[in-house]
Amino acid sequence: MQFAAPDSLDKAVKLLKKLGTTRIVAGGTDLLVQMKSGFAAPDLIVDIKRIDEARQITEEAGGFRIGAAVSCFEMGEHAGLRKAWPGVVEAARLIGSTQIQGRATIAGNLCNASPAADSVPALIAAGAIATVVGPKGRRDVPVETIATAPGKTSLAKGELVASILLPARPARGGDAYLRFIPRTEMDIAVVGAGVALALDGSGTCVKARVALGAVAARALLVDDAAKALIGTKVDADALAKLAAAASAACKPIDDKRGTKEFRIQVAGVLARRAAETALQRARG
Amino acid sequence: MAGIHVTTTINGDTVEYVCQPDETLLDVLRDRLGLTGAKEGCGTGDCGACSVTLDGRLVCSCLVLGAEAEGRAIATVEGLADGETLHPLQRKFLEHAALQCGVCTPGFLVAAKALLDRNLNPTESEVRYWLAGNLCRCTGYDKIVRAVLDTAAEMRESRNAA
Amino acid sequence: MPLDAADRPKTSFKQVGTRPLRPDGIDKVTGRARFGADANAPGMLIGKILRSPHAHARIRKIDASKALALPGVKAVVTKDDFAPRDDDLADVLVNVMARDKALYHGHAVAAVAATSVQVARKALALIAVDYEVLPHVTDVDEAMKPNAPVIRDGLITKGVDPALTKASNVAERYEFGHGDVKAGFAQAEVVVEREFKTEATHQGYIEPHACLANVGSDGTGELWVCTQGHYMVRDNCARLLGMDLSKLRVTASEIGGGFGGKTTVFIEPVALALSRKAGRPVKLVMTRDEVFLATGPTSSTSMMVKIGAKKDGTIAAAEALFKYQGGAFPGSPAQFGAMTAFACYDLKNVKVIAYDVLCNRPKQAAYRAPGAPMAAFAVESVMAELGAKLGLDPIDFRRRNAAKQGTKAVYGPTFGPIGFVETLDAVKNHPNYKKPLSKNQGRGIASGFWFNFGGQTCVSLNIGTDGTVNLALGTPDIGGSRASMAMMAAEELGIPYDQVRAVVTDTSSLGYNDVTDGSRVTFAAGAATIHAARDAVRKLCARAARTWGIPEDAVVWENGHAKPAGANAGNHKPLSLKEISGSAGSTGGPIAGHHEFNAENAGPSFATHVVDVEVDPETGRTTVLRYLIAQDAGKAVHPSYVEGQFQGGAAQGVGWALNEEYVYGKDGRLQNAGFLDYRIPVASDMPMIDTIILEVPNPGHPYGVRGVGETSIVPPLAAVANAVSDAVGVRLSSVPYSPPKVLKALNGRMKAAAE
Amino acid sequence: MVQVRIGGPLASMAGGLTRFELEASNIREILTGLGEACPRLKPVLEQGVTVAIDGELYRNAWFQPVKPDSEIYILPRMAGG
Repeated sequence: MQFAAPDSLDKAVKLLKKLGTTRIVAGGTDLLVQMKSGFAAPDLIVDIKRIDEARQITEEAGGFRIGAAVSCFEMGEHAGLRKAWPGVVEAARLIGSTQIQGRATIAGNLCNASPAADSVPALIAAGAIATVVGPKGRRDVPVETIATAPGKTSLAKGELVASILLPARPARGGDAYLRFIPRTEMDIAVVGAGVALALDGSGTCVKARVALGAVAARALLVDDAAKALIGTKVDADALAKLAAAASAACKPIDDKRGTKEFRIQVAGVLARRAAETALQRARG
Repeated sequence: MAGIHVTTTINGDTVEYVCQPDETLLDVLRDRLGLTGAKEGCGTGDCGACSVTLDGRLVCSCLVLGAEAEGRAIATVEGLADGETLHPLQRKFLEHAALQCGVCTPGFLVAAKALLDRNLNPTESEVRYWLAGNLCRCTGYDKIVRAVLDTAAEMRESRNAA
Repeated sequence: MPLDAADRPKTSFKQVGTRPLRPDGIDKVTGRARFGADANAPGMLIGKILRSPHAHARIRKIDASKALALPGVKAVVTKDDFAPRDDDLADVLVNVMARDKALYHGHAVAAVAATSVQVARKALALIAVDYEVLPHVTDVDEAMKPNAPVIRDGLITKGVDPALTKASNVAERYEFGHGDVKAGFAQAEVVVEREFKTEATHQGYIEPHACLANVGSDGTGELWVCTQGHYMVRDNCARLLGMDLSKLRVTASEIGGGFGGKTTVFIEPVALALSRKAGRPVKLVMTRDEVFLATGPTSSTSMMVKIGAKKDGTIAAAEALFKYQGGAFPGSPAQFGAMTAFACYDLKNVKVIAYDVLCNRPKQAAYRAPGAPMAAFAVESVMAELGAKLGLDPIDFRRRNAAKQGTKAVYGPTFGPIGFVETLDAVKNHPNYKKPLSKNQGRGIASGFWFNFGGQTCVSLNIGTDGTVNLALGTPDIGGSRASMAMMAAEELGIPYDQVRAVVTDTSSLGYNDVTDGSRVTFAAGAATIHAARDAVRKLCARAARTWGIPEDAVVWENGHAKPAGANAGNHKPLSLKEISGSAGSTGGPIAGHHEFNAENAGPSFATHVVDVEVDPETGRTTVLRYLIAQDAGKAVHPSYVEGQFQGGAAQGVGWALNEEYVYGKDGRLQNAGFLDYRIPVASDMPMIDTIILEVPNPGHPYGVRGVGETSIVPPLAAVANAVSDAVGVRLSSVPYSPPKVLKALNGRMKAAAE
Repeated sequence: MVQVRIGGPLASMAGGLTRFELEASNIREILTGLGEACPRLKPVLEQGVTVAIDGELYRNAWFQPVKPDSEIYILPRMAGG
């Protein structure tokens, strides 16, 4: 096993291209656990925290670009980001403990490809774009296309997510993320729900994205749930339809963290509650 | 596996060590440097007993590679007291009997200090959520939370007096 | 010289009841304290254990040749390194290292010692074990069925008359009770009968098991280990390895929690065997998943409880059936469940039957009041339902039937002075009990009992020439007991607390001490400390008498001074402890006090808990809003640590009630061997925990002390369950009251209401 | 003579007998007498039991005296966490 800490993305890509299994350490909060359990035994570990570009949050086109090595805690410290996308920041700040948030990154959360990743539904709802850098250059893809199955991504050999772009927050827009866990902290989401919506001047919902976590093999973007809100005043009736659509979209499994029925029912509850918070935020 | 040479700062002192690429900072602290204050309760970031700060940021040292510490500044429980003078948190933990077995205590102290460094007026709820990554099985947390709140109050008072 | 009247507990104190800082405190807040994994030795190897991936499998062959050929591997041990036994350690040995069969997922099958942890891990992967996988059973009810796979060949149920002839998984049957249950139920006007299950939970101490073994070629050995009892470790290890007790010196490290889980040996004999074979020190530290897989959780249970009462609230009869599985070995605490279940109540007609059952799970270890919390969950849940049916306040209902001095306990004897009624009155008068509740909020009440134990104890107290005192103890300090011991010694000697240094010594320094368990240390080691101090005081008085040239019985000890007393004693200036010890070299040599005894008559402790919760009716999630404990401590030596015991027990019980459980897959493998998915309460899960310390003196202790550590975990399961039931009207038949189960029950109720 | 009562699993081992009258002045004599009166109990008694005398529990106290009118119960050996 080797360790490298390159200072540019180009160098990182060159290292990752090498033969053998390579893993990126950004926050390391998943990788080190996998190494400890013997689940991961990479030939090369590439630490990207010495790459300036990966360490920054920058404003771009009215939105924010979050480097792949920016910790969740740092996101919470960024006033502009917090104001624009409170749901995304909340989701990032729900991951693990204070200690974990001091290391974990949303890019890592995305690339670890756990269906239960907290930040992913929030990012999907926000319409976030992942900037992927690899041997063939850069490409921008919607975050929902990164994870393909538990632990599997669409990234090619040598590619890494360099940053995630959160677009400009729409006028009269708001987002929220909620998850269900049995304790108050430290658990993996049993269900997660992210909602982003925007209103017109009359308070009618003109745009909505609803994403669910931990209810399928990867985070789901639920168009039917969004449709339940668009064109409505996000009243009780619309929220009930949203909840029903969210529950209907679930394809969960029974596991040690929750049952199918529980996940299906609670997905609707959380989607509704997240939409209520997003609505309040959109109304300002 | 070739060893990696690392130069870092621990509790203000420059320290050099050689570690393996897959060796955690916790293992380096405990097994190479003899700093056994940080404990391994789980090795997976779930218990907080190995808490240290890395460039001022609270982390689980079991989820940091030793190699990552190059050029960084690490603070551990061993650096909390100033010579013979305990940090107010250490004193209040004793006064409030905020420890029983004491194995989680180093992690709690490091974590609580990281909180008070940022926020000297936390609510009970803020203390509880900040410390949610530090497991204690003995106390039920009551006396720990009281000790942290009391420390904050005392530190506020002495800051105002100064 | 007159000491306290021996037969009545002392009632006025100068130091006992105050809250000084603990002697080991500075070490523990500075990181200097050395726990199990904090020791190293020159030339040390790292030990690692290979564990069975199967729940039940015959071990046909173990081939370690490839592992032994790996550079850096210095020793491999298997069952062949331990002689088989048929005595009281037979099961302990089988659990330490599997013999013909792996009996549970995680059962140790081999171990290596290597120059680094990396090499040791690699070596484990190179050990080839040929398994024949056998059918398994992990559920207690399934294990009792006639067609269940029999886990231990030839196991015949004990306690059945006439004796059975067919082997089964039922190790023993117990029966307790008195009166005529049938006649009692005939008189009952309201009867509630319910079935319950509880899942296995783990003690969840934060420090994994760790030890450092060093065995020399001369057959002597040293062991550094985190344990609740280093004498137990010494005796068990020496016997398993064929060593003389005197040749194995065991030092107890600081211990990072135990709660009963460190009252036996797991890795220690393995580390010693590896060290002996390799001729080098071996450090063996469990990972967290090993702790969950292969140490002792408590039993899972299946229970039936039936209680009948008259309309005035008098219980007419009570009956229970308890089935406890204790892993693949006999010894679950089923009988303690049976004995404690109804101990809070004065019952004329009661019958309890209990079964000790085997499953393909790790060998259970004691967990804080072993067996009692589950039984109390069942009984106190039924009590709540019955009280509600009778329209009685839950405290009044319990009070009407409360056990008092003179009550005949379900397990036979008659109680002496006990403080149960006091706990009921205390919570009823507390403001928490009167706080109004909002929608979806509920209040639960439950009571609990634990016997408490004494046990073998040996203490030495040495007085230095400067008048300060070393107190040598043989009972590992888990929760601050050194502070309490130093306080009691200082109280007797009449010197400041900080002039007594209490130390837990190694096994070569004192006679045998039982493990720190059964809530025994403040009681038993405390009594031994008091007696050792009194022994020293006698000697101090004798030295003063000799100095003054007066009879020994003309000297009394007051406030740290020898004083002449009585008509003929003469007029002498009192001599302080410092003065007497300063001249000890000239008056007869060093002065020490000592006491060894078998502490008996520990005096039981009762508690009543009141918990308020809020349940989210849309997700089934329970939030604990406030928590109140009233418990009898006999006498609280250091009230802060008594409160700490109350609070810690309650928090563990809340975890057990709401989220903690061993989850097994259909393959018999444990699915949640880590703190991520074995969910113990975190700081934000708990409210402050209010405590009321009651002091009904225990006549069996010179200061009236009762153990307090265990009773506090007995009521919470039922208290939380009763609170959830009060909040949203559902009562589950099993803990944990996890959100999916609560939500399912709520859905069921909604559906029933709609129909 | 003292009256000794046994319960639980011990009683079934003693063929359902729950009461014994023995000549004994301390716990050791009780245990010896019981073992003689009912040999099937002997191994259990040797493994260790708890003896309750007038409500007070003794685990290992051979020489604890008993009076003729003492309430005496033989209980399983106890342990704790």
